[in-house]
Amino acid sequence: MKYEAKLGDKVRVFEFKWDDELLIATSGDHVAALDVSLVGDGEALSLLVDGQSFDIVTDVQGQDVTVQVRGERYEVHVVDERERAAAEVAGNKASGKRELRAAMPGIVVDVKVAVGDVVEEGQTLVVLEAMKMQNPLAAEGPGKVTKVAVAAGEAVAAGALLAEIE
Amino acid sequence: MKYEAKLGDKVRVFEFKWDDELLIATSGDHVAALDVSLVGDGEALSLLVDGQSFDIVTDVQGQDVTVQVRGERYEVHVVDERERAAAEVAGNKASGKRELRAAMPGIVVDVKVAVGDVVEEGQTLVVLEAMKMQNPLAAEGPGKVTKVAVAAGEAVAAGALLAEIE
Amino acid sequence: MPLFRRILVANRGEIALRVIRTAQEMGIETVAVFSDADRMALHVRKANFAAHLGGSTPAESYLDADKVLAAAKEFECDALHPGYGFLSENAAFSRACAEAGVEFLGPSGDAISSMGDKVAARNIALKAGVPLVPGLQDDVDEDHLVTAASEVGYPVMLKAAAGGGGKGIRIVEDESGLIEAFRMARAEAKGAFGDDRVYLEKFVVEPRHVEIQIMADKHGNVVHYGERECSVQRRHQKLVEESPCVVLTPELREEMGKAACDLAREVGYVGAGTVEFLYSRGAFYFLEMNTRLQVEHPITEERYGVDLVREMIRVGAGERVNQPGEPRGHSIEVRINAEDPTNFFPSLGVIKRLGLPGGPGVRLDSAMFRGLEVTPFYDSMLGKLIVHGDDRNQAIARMRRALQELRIVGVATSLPVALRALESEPFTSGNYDTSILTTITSENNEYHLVASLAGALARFLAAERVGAASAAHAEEGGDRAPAWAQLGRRDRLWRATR
Amino acid sequence: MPLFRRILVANRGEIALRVIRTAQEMGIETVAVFSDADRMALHVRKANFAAHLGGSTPAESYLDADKVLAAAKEFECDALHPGYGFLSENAAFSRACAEAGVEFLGPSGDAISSMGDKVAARNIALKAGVPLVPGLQDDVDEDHLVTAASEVGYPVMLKAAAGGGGKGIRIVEDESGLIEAFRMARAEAKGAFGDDRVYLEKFVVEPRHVEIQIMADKHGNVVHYGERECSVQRRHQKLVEESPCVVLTPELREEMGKAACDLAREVGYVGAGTVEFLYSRGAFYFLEMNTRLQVEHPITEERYGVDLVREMIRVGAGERVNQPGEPRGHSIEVRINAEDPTNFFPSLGVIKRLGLPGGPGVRLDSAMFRGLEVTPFYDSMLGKLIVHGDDRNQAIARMRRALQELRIVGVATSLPVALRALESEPFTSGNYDTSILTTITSENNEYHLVASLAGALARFLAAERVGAASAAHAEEGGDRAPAWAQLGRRDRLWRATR
Repeated sequence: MKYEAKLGDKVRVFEFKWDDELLIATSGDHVAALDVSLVGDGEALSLLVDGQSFDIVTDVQGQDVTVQVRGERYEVHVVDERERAAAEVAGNKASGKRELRAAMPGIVVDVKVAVGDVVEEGQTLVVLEAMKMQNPLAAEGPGKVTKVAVAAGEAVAAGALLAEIE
Repeated sequence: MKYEAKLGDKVRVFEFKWDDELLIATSGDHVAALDVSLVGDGEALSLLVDGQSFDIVTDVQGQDVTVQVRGERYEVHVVDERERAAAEVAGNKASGKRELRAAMPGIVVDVKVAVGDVVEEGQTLVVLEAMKMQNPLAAEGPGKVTKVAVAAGEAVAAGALLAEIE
Repeated sequence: MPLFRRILVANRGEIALRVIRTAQEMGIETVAVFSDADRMALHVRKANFAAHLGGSTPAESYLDADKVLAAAKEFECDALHPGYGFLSENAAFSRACAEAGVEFLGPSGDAISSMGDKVAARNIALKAGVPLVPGLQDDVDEDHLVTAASEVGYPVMLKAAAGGGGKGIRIVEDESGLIEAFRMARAEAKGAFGDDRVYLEKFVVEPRHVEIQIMADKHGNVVHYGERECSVQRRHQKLVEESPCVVLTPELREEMGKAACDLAREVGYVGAGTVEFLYSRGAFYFLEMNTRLQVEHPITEERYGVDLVREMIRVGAGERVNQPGEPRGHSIEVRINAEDPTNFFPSLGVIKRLGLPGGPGVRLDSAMFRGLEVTPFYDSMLGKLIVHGDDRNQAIARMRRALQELRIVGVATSLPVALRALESEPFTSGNYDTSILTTITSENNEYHLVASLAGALARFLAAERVGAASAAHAEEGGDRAPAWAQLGRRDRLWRATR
Repeated sequence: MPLFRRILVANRGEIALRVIRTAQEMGIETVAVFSDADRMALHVRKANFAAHLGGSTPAESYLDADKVLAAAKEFECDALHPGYGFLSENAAFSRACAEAGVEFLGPSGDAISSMGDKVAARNIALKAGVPLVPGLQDDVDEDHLVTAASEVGYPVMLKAAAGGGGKGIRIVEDESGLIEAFRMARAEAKGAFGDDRVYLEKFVVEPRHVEIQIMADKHGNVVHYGERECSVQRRHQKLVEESPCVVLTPELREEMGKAACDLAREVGYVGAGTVEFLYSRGAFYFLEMNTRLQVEHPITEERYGVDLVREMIRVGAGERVNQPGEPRGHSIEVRINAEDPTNFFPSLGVIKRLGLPGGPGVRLDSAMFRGLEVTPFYDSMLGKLIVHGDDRNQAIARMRRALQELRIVGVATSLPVALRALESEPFTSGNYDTSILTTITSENNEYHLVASLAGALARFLAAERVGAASAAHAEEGGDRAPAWAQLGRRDRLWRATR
């Protein structure tokens, strides 16, 4: 199984194979024998490569992996071969659905619409309070509200689905 | 369900019942309403009793509970009603089986017997190295070895079963 | 005999824990207060007593003066520590405590209100002889302009009286362009605000935020513990603080220290306070006074070997303030904010894993624990990492080392930004001002390859585990919980190198 | 330019991490070495490089001089830090490093071997004018007995030359019983060992273990950093150390410091060393010299604001040792041993949960992490907790506070014993000697009721979870993993008070 890891603009492809106690990682022309140890209950991932030691913390959330190395923090997007193929197929389908998501975490102060409402482009759907400011979140285009995922008073995480319009 | 907690020489009996969001603990004539919170994945047990706050760590291993309170550490033996009843029944049965267990953690240096061997009282069964000393562990009585649970070179924890004689 | 019997800690988070720790060391009992959201917080668990305030918003809990004072009375507290934020600079609350016979560990209501009002504070500073940014408080007319400008010194700033938010401001470098700029400023002000009044003020170039820590007792003694340099800020939020400030001379330090003490004396101050100054090219100007303990107080503690909370409790109990000893070495603090380091948006979630730094010269003041849920209700600051070293270079190296050891999983933090700031040329050279963070944006790309590899590897290992788990599940006829199979698999990984 | 390019750290556990931390701060790369059992250890993960030695016993790994030196060469290290234990006091290893062109960060092989031999060390001490326990090195005869005894001073000890393990020892309080005791000792010695020779030595009453930390450079400069008091011991294993020692006068401190420096000069010492003394009623006697960094070095670092590992690296690179500054405050260290506090048996297992202390004046030097497996192969010391305070009372209170914050679940530790020692009257009064731990046995029973309640409650909550899990399992037709149901149940518990 191949894995495509995207960090910033750069995509790197890795393939892994166990060879007895070592893990052989191949990326393009490069081959490395990794001595891998998972510490505790995922506390850390210890990598020894060519005598060098890397103490890494990873947090996998779906295809998004947060990687912490020596005080820096990287968001790496990783897809495997199958997911990539599936995404390519899906990319060809047109979708009429628009999702309204929270750009930052906050508290929902007001929900201005209900399921079934017809809305215009720019119409405020939800008011989100974050960092002590109220942010009206508007429809990106006209349509009908098919889902309202939050209620007033609720705390939402960044990226949380607020409403859907079709 | 009642719980008997033995700490040192003293046995205390507790009974618990949920009352909405509080836990009512009864012990003899005493009744206390506990505000209980389990923190994280068992990181701590926070108890608020009568305004007092106790930040406790517990580790349950069967009937033995290690309790840490304000830097002190207590070994509490806890049995529930059913276990107590079962223990009383079992206590009446005579058992011909003797277990040899490690009194302290160490490394098994030598195993002197095999399953099926007939041994005499005082005969060395296993040699355990602990704290840089070799300790010969002997049979408490005569019998036949029915089980050898360790091999030379193995590290064992305190209380680990080493062999059984019937 | 402890100085007080029981102190109510009217705060939450790391500062509440900070106060509890010192009180405990002094043999004084503590009462924590908590909102619904903070039931599991460390300050609740580490205090001797805990009073539930209810609600989750600050207004319903930590900001509700009546509830907090009622708790102090219910638990028979003889003193109250306000921490920072919330009720700490609320003059009415200070007065209410005094009336209720609960010693407020901070200044009187009068001292708080004088310093809380900008105009009043400016007048007190003038009276105490503390330098202000030079300028004219009234509208200038053209006749006096040239004299006035040369008096305050170039560059000068012309500000529309009715302006705000940076609008209607002109910087003039020297006399040659002054008159023309003034006329244009007047015309612009008239056009933009319908009010042509223009003020003149010295333009502070390369401003550094330098502050003096003071402590005052009830007997009129005021001492200072030198300065803290807090210029590493984004949107006026401090991120990294250090002490001493590299550009301060011993003479200037004494002058600033004296000014701060004079100001405190002028208002009959009691307790810990901080006088903030703008520093620029050898001169300093009064900004404001914070009438409470500040977030960054530990760097002062590390250098002077003093426990400022202990001193607050001592002077609150009527004892005389101790004379500060000689400061030693260099100290740096980095704030740990639950924020996305790329855009500073707050980051919410549960701290799933936590690895803390240790070793020589490292101190962590934090309310973090494994399982802590970071909610949107409060400030995003989770704690502070503080280091101390023989000299500035050692302190910087130590902080970099400690930042590399500290791991927080579950929420994003501002720590990578602090690390980059510490590694930047302006910081290491000491030649920086309040604009420093605008010059540091990109992440360190030294570990891009290893991070990509680790990302792919993490997904590969996760898939292996799931695969092994399904296989085990199938073999066992679906009876066995996946958790066991995962453990078996992990066990193989653990032992991969033996 | 760093002083060295790359240092091999020939050790494990907290001391290996200690050295790595300082090297990292100095910009020097580090190479860890590790046994099979230590693959996941922090020193392996925090070093820049790691060399696998193989095996799990010390003999196969950390004690194997050839393997360690081969790793130093393979990784092109220009220096090696031996830590304590293992190869740190191995004269041949120090020489082998020197021959291989790898700077051994410690004394020469000759200095190590002179101090490692008891007789040689005693002779060097005599030559350097360092006081020894008064007595006669040869067999006494009855004629000289009375004179000799009054010379060394009462009480005196009569020791069978062939004796050992405390056998054949008689204490004589004054001259009246001397002759009779001597005759009996001779007779007993003859009977027990077939050898009637008897030595005479001063009996050191209420002995305290006090040691001096020194540092020597390659230019003949030797400095000392005062003393450490290490009398809280069980079976000659130190458990709690403090600095300064409460009974030392400034004059005596200088005398002992000078004696320690003289001894080091006598053997051409280089690096960090500790000279151990017995202190008794205003006098001190040389015990031995440890030619390495000691476990308890951090309390010296805290008081003097010095990084001793940094100094070792500096003097190893040929730099001159810095003059120690003025010491400040009081410091205490408690060792964290994986031992059952009731019987001191080693406690093995996996650290399942870990809560670390923080706040002002608290330092943790430890190699612990969540998931660490404590194996029977090595020393049971997992780390050290160190505090610093303005004075002794504050330091004691701070250590008690920090000990209450530190939580280790999965292995038992000696910490409760240390806590009891710190709370005991002999310790708080300062009036203690090496017998202190024998007087402290019982656990604190203040929390017996709450501990019993918590024990019962823990089992009740566990049963509730299992019950909820089975119910969920049944409802879902057995398809759902118990973990989820547990979480749901826990969620209810979490929110129990909202």
